[in-house]
Amino acid sequence: MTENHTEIRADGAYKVFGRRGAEAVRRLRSGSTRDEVKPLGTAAVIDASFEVRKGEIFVVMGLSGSGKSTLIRMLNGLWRPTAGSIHLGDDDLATVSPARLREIRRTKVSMVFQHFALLPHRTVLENAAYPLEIQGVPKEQRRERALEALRLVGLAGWEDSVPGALSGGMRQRVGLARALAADTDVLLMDEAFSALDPLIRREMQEQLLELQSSLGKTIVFITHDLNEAMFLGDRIAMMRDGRIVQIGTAEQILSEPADDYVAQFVADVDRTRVLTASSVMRPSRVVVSISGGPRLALRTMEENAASAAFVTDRNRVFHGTVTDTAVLDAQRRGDADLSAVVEPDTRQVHPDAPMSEIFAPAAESVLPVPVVDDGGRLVGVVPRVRLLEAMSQTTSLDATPSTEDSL
Amino acid sequence: MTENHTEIRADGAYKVFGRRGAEAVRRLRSGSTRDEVKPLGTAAVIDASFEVRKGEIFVVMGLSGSGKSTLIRMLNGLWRPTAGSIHLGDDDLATVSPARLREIRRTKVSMVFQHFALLPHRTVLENAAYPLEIQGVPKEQRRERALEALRLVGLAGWEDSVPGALSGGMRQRVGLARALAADTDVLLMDEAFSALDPLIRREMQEQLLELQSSLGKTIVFITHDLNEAMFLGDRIAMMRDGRIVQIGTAEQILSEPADDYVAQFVADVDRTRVLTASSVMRPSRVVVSISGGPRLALRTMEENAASAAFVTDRNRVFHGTVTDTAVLDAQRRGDADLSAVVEPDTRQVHPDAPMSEIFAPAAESVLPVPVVDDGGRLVGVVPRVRLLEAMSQTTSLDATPSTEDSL
Amino acid sequence: MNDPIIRIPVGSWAESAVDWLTSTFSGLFAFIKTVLGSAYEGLDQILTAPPFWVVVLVLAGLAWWVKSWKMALGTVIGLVLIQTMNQWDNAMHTLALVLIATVIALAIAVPVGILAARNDAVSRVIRPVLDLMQTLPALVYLVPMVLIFLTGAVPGLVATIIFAMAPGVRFTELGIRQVDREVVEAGEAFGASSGRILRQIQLPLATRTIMAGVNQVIMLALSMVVIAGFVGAAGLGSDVTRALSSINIGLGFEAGLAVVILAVYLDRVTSALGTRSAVAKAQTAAS
Amino acid sequence: MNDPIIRIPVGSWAESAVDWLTSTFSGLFAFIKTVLGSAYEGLDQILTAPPFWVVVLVLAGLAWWVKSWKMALGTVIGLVLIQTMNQWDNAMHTLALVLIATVIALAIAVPVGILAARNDAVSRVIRPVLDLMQTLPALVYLVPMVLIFLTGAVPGLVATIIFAMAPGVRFTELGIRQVDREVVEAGEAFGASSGRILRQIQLPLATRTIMAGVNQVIMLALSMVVIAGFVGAAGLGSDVTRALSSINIGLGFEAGLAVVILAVYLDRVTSALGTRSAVAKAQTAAS
Amino acid sequence: STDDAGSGSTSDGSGSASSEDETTVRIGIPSGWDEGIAVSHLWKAVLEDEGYTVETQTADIGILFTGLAGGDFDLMFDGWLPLTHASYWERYSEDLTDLGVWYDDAKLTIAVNEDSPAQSLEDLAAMADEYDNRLVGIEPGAGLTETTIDAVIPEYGLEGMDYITSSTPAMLAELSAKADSGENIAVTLWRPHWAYDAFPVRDLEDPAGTLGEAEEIHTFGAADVMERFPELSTWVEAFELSDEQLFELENMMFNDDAYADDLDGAAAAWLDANPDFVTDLKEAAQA
Ligand SMILES: Nc1ncnc2c1ncn2[C@@H]1O[C@H](COP(=O)(O)OP(=O)(O)OP(=O)(O)O)[C@@H](O)[C@H]1O
Ligand SMILES: Nc1ncnc2c1ncn2[C@@H]1O[C@H](COP(=O)(O)OP(=O)(O)OP(=O)(O)O)[C@@H](O)[C@H]1O
Ligand SMILES: [Mg+2]
Ligand SMILES: [Mg+2]
Repeated sequence: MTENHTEIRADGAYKVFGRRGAEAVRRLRSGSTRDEVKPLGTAAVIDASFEVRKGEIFVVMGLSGSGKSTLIRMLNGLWRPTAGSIHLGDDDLATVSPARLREIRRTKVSMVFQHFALLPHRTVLENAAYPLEIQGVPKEQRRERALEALRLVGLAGWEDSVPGALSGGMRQRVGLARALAADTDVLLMDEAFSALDPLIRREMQEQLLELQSSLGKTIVFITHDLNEAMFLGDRIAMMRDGRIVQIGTAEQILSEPADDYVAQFVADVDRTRVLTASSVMRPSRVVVSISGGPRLALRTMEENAASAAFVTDRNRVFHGTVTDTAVLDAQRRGDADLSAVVEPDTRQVHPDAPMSEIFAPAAESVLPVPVVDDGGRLVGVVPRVRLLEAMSQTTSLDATPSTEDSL
Repeated sequence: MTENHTEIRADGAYKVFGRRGAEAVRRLRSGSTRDEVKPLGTAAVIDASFEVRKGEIFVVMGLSGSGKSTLIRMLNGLWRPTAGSIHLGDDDLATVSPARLREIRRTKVSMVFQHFALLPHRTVLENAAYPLEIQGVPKEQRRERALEALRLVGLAGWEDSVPGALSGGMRQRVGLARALAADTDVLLMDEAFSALDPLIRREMQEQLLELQSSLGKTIVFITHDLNEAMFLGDRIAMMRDGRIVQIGTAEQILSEPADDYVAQFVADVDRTRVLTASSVMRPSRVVVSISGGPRLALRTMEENAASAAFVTDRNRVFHGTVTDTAVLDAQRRGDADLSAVVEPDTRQVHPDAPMSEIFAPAAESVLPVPVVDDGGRLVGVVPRVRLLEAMSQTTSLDATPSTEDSL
Repeated sequence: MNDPIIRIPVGSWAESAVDWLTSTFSGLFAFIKTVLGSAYEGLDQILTAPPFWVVVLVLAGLAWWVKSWKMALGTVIGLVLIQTMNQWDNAMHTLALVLIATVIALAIAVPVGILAARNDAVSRVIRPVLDLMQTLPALVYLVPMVLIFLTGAVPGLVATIIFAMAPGVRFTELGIRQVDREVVEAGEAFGASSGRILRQIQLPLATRTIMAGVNQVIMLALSMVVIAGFVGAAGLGSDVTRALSSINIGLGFEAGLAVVILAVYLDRVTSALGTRSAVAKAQTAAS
Repeated sequence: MNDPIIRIPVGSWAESAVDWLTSTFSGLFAFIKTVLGSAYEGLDQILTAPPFWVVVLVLAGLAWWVKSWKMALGTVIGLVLIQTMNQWDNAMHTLALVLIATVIALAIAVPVGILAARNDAVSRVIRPVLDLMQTLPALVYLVPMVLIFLTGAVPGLVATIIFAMAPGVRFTELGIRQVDREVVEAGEAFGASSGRILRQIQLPLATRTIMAGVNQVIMLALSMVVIAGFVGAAGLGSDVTRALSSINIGLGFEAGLAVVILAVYLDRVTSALGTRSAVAKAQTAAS
Repeated sequence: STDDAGSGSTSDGSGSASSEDETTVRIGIPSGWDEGIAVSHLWKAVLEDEGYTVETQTADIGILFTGLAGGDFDLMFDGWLPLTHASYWERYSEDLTDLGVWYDDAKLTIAVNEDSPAQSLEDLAAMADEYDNRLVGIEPGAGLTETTIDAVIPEYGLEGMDYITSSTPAMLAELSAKADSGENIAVTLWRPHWAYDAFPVRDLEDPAGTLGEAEEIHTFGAADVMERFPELSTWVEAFELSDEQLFELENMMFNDDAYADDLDGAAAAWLDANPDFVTDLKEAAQA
């Protein structure tokens, strides 16, 4: 990726709470551990370096207290790094003038706070309109956009309440509406959905993806919910004790965890939503060519001890399945090819389909589920046993193939 | 259940915020909706009636703003119901004397607050020891028990920090440790795990189950996490707009949702953790008696077109599996029974085993997974296709059996 | 007993300082005198010229507007009592003086308090100055002030402003410093300027504490009426002094009671203004 | 101008009330007089009997203990300055009076403030009473008080206590009312008695506001030195009055400066005590 | 140094309305000095009858001298010389006009209750116990106080007694309390004073003459009073009151309930009762 596609860049950023932060950084750099420098201060973020691309959703995960909030607060300059630098667009937040910093915050980056940080003396509407007020948006327009944001988060009708009269989740949504109303390119979201119920949460997640794809927002998102992280995150950064231990896509993190910590962290994830057909499929062994004729097809089936086969043409475009009995009939009839006996297979799935969508087709028939790409080509198959293996957490994903019959 | 096994009982409890609560209750009782009485006040809880048994984990779920926090706060008398009554043990919280209420709170019920409500001027240790201090526990013992509670929640080493220097999740854990240290029979937990990462959360959940089973604690638990609710809850109450719309076990809620709202609410649940072997198993058709002789066994297998069978004795105690070839051998040898050819089946699972634990055994062999109860009896089998059906959300759980081979 | 070993002539330095001040800044002082004097004269005219019941009705109306008809009724009763004690004119002189002193004291105190809240150095410097203003006996600077401003309302006003100002500063500072850090950060995070944060977040959230400070400013201003009377400011103070010299408890009590009635009225009005503030409203709604 | 239509003789009722009080409660008054008088005498002795440098060292030591050696140094400089202005004994008389008045005022004010914070009715009733105490000119009740206690330290003490008490009550109430509702609920939820909640939650969290009130109590007590001198209490007040009578700006300034030095010292000590409080520590740690 | 500010403001006044200068008289009334109050109000009544507009301002005596010297007033009727107000006279004589003596039998006294044992100051030292060992004084720094300290106490060996300086009201209050209870009391006092009528007190003899000869009460005017009020000045210069006239006037003003707090009413009533006073005065002025 080129420089001007990077929205946020952290270079060796440290944040140490306490009077003697600089000294702590020096020691950390020369190899001391977080615990060793504890007397000098709490090292909340240690040597964080990463880039977030424009239009990306970058998820940060990690144990409670691992430094996620501290990290995100450095990204809009609320907290200054003790060492290292943070770039937002072309601005180095450490050296930028206060006026420019304010401008950046007004126009470029907004934030959802972990503890909401609502203005208790203002109504819900006024809270949501606050960033617009600061941006100098005219009153009527401000009101409209704030109402729209409140509607998005499901708080229509509560405009005139004060935060003190709201439930926890409603307060969080006001914080969310406020950040959405600001309509900045970059959104920093610190456990923005943690107090939401699943229904609203699902809606919000989709909303966020929609925002990202239609408006190209760059989003840094802290969450503890693995499924949410996997669902939302283009890339996920795993933090531990102040350090970023792994950055990668959901599947990378899941299938190649950097260490035991990460592996354990993601153990509970709902794999059916994360793993896709392409990651569980196997090359199909029992493929016959539609133009190859019944005899050839039967031989292939016999060699693999299978009673059915997938049919493709010479471009590997998938045509459907044939059973041994049908092919035998064709052979008896003396058909030159299989086109008369091939049956279209409606169970076919896309390589990007999550596992959760493969269960139904898999249950319909004993045949493996064909995986077919955008070009209609058969790229692999998912035998039932693969699904079961992928679901069983004790079995690693690249376990040896089982003895089951598979095409 | 008899009266003296009920720990908490709510009878037609209402809570309306606002000056004209009584009037609002009157109207609600005579059929007005929540929105209609809005001008009189916010009806946060409407006509809530339920019982929580001793030693039960009672989970409350519902949309944000549906009245969960309000409900739980009425259970220890922090908020008084506008109408109706709340019983805690034998005490009616509405009429109990302030002194008795204090005693109840000291000895019987403790609470984890949604927004933590830590004492900002006290250290983590002092916060955790606070209930013990109130109970009049001697200092040394207090310290020990508080340290123990902090260790449980993974905050050992942070005793001397103040809440202001902790991350969000750490603060929540201090609130948790405080309630655990109080060591009361009843625990009220308002989104007690919402800010925790999955690792600590899993630990805490197990901790809670441990507490419940070993010490018989009664726990009322608010959560937004469906899996957590399903995992922890003996019973789950679903709230909507102030009303309790359904109370039932996880499986009841999942399989017989009272309305669309509930169904939608639980749509996202990770079924592998909720559904148990007993809920997906089927009666096994291919069961042969160990004492019945090879001939009988072969007949049974033929009738079902199966190449293997499960072997039980006359008490249905499970002995293992036999294959058709092995039985043929036995018949040839003239064995009187199957004991020589039966192979123990290591894949057997308990009826309460979550589905997630059935995937691995199911992947090992094409045979269905035998479900064996505590008495060693075969109570059913789980064919692979059942697993796949259960996982596919579009297919309802009592879909017609597929055409797959099954014993 | 404890005689000094060396005698530092602080006193005579002070005298020279006063002389120097008086001569150097005479223009400035003349200006202050004109401004304060005419402000007071104007307000005093407004309060004393109309028939007393007009003023009573206006003040009661104000009470009604900020709070309730009950408070308006209380106002009428209190003010009529002043009138029946024959203290009306004095009370109005005093009210004029207190109002002007309070407004000026607050106009200085609140900005200074804000500065002190935002800047630790300012806070450290200002604190002993406030101690000085509040505890240096007014009599000490009244004589120099008479040298500068002559007698009348102006030196009384200045002394009252000096004495009453301190709690305004202190409680503005305290109130702002007590505002939840995270809410201020929310303002920063959205790029609000510090002036905006001040106006829209810190001041509104500090209102209760600041209003308690304002209340103290008013109370202290009222407690200075006697001192103001000392330098010839008209008002209830002179009756109190007069009552004393003739051990006329009754008269002193009547004048004193008139002061208290004004105090209760002003206290109620300011505290009602305080509870009309956005925060207070929010808090009521939430309870 | 605005002559009263009917004349209500409030004044003479007050006089009768005073007469009645004086004769009815003479025993009580004698008791108060003895207690206050001997408390003052005792403390005064302690402060004036030893050589001045002993007292200076003790007070500087206190400053060191509550804050830092810098403050101790400042204390020494300030107190030695008082000594070199030949105001030592007066300053110690005043200090004794202010300390006793402050302690008693706080001993009454804090509980009353707590009551007012917990009970709206009490709050409503107490408020005008506080207005009265703070604004009824001391001279008005000093004369009756002299009738009861005769001249000397006691009426000065009583007047100081009355005048200085109000902010103690007000800011205790405000501080407690400002404590986050949820934290109090946490106390309730674990069955803490309201006394416990008060001691362990409300008071600690209200410390900063209460200490600001305490500071005001001290400042107001110090500002009463002149009035105390009026009824014969020894101290810096008499020099101020003397200076005024003889237009001796220098002397007045010296005595006034001594008051201010005491004020700054007491202010620093109390505010240092405030920041040593648990909350303040917690806040520092968190920042 | 006061000239700049003083004359500056005066010329401002005359410039704007020169015709009024002749008819508007500003009288400074000393608070706490009863004869001064009485005479000032008497003159107010007289001058208003003569068509003058009279503005009065009550202030502390020291303030009045300062103001008079600065041109803030035209007249002040209560200058005690040679002793009591010597310090003011020394300081401001250049800026004042002495308009002569209107009462020459004033004197400083030490007074005791009628039925007490001591007859002269010489007895007092020996009988100190009878008087509770207290000599109750007035303001520290007052001429009377200084004379007592500098002359009376050393001369008669009264060092053993507690000489309590407080204030005139406090002294009078204590006098009143002791008179009621029948206890013995010794106070510093002066003639003329209404206390002699109100309480059973008598002077102690002063064989050594430490309290000085009889004092004269002067009327002082501003520096330019003669030019601005040629006629009025001659009246004032001719003004005299006898013992009886003064006592009668003071009695009506301070001890007669009919004029409880209506000093102007009392003055008018006194003029009615003494119809010749004004004509005599004018005649004397012509002479
Ligand atoms: N103090 C209060 N004053 C007025 N209304 C309140 C107050 N607390 C809660 N409510 C209202 O009561 C309703 C229920 O609130 P409650 O806090 O019980 O919801 P909840 O189910 O806990 O939601 P969440 O999951 O968001 O915490 C909401 O509509 C809320 O606005
Ligand atoms: N204001 C502060 N003062 C001192 N230490 C702090 C402060 N804020 C955070 N810390 C410390 O920094 C570390 C990281 O905190 P941070 O809030 O970044 O964690 P987090 O990853 O956001 O955790 P959570 O998931 O619990 O919110 C913690 O050890 C915490 O104690
Ligand atoms: Mg965090
Ligand atoms: Mg809630």
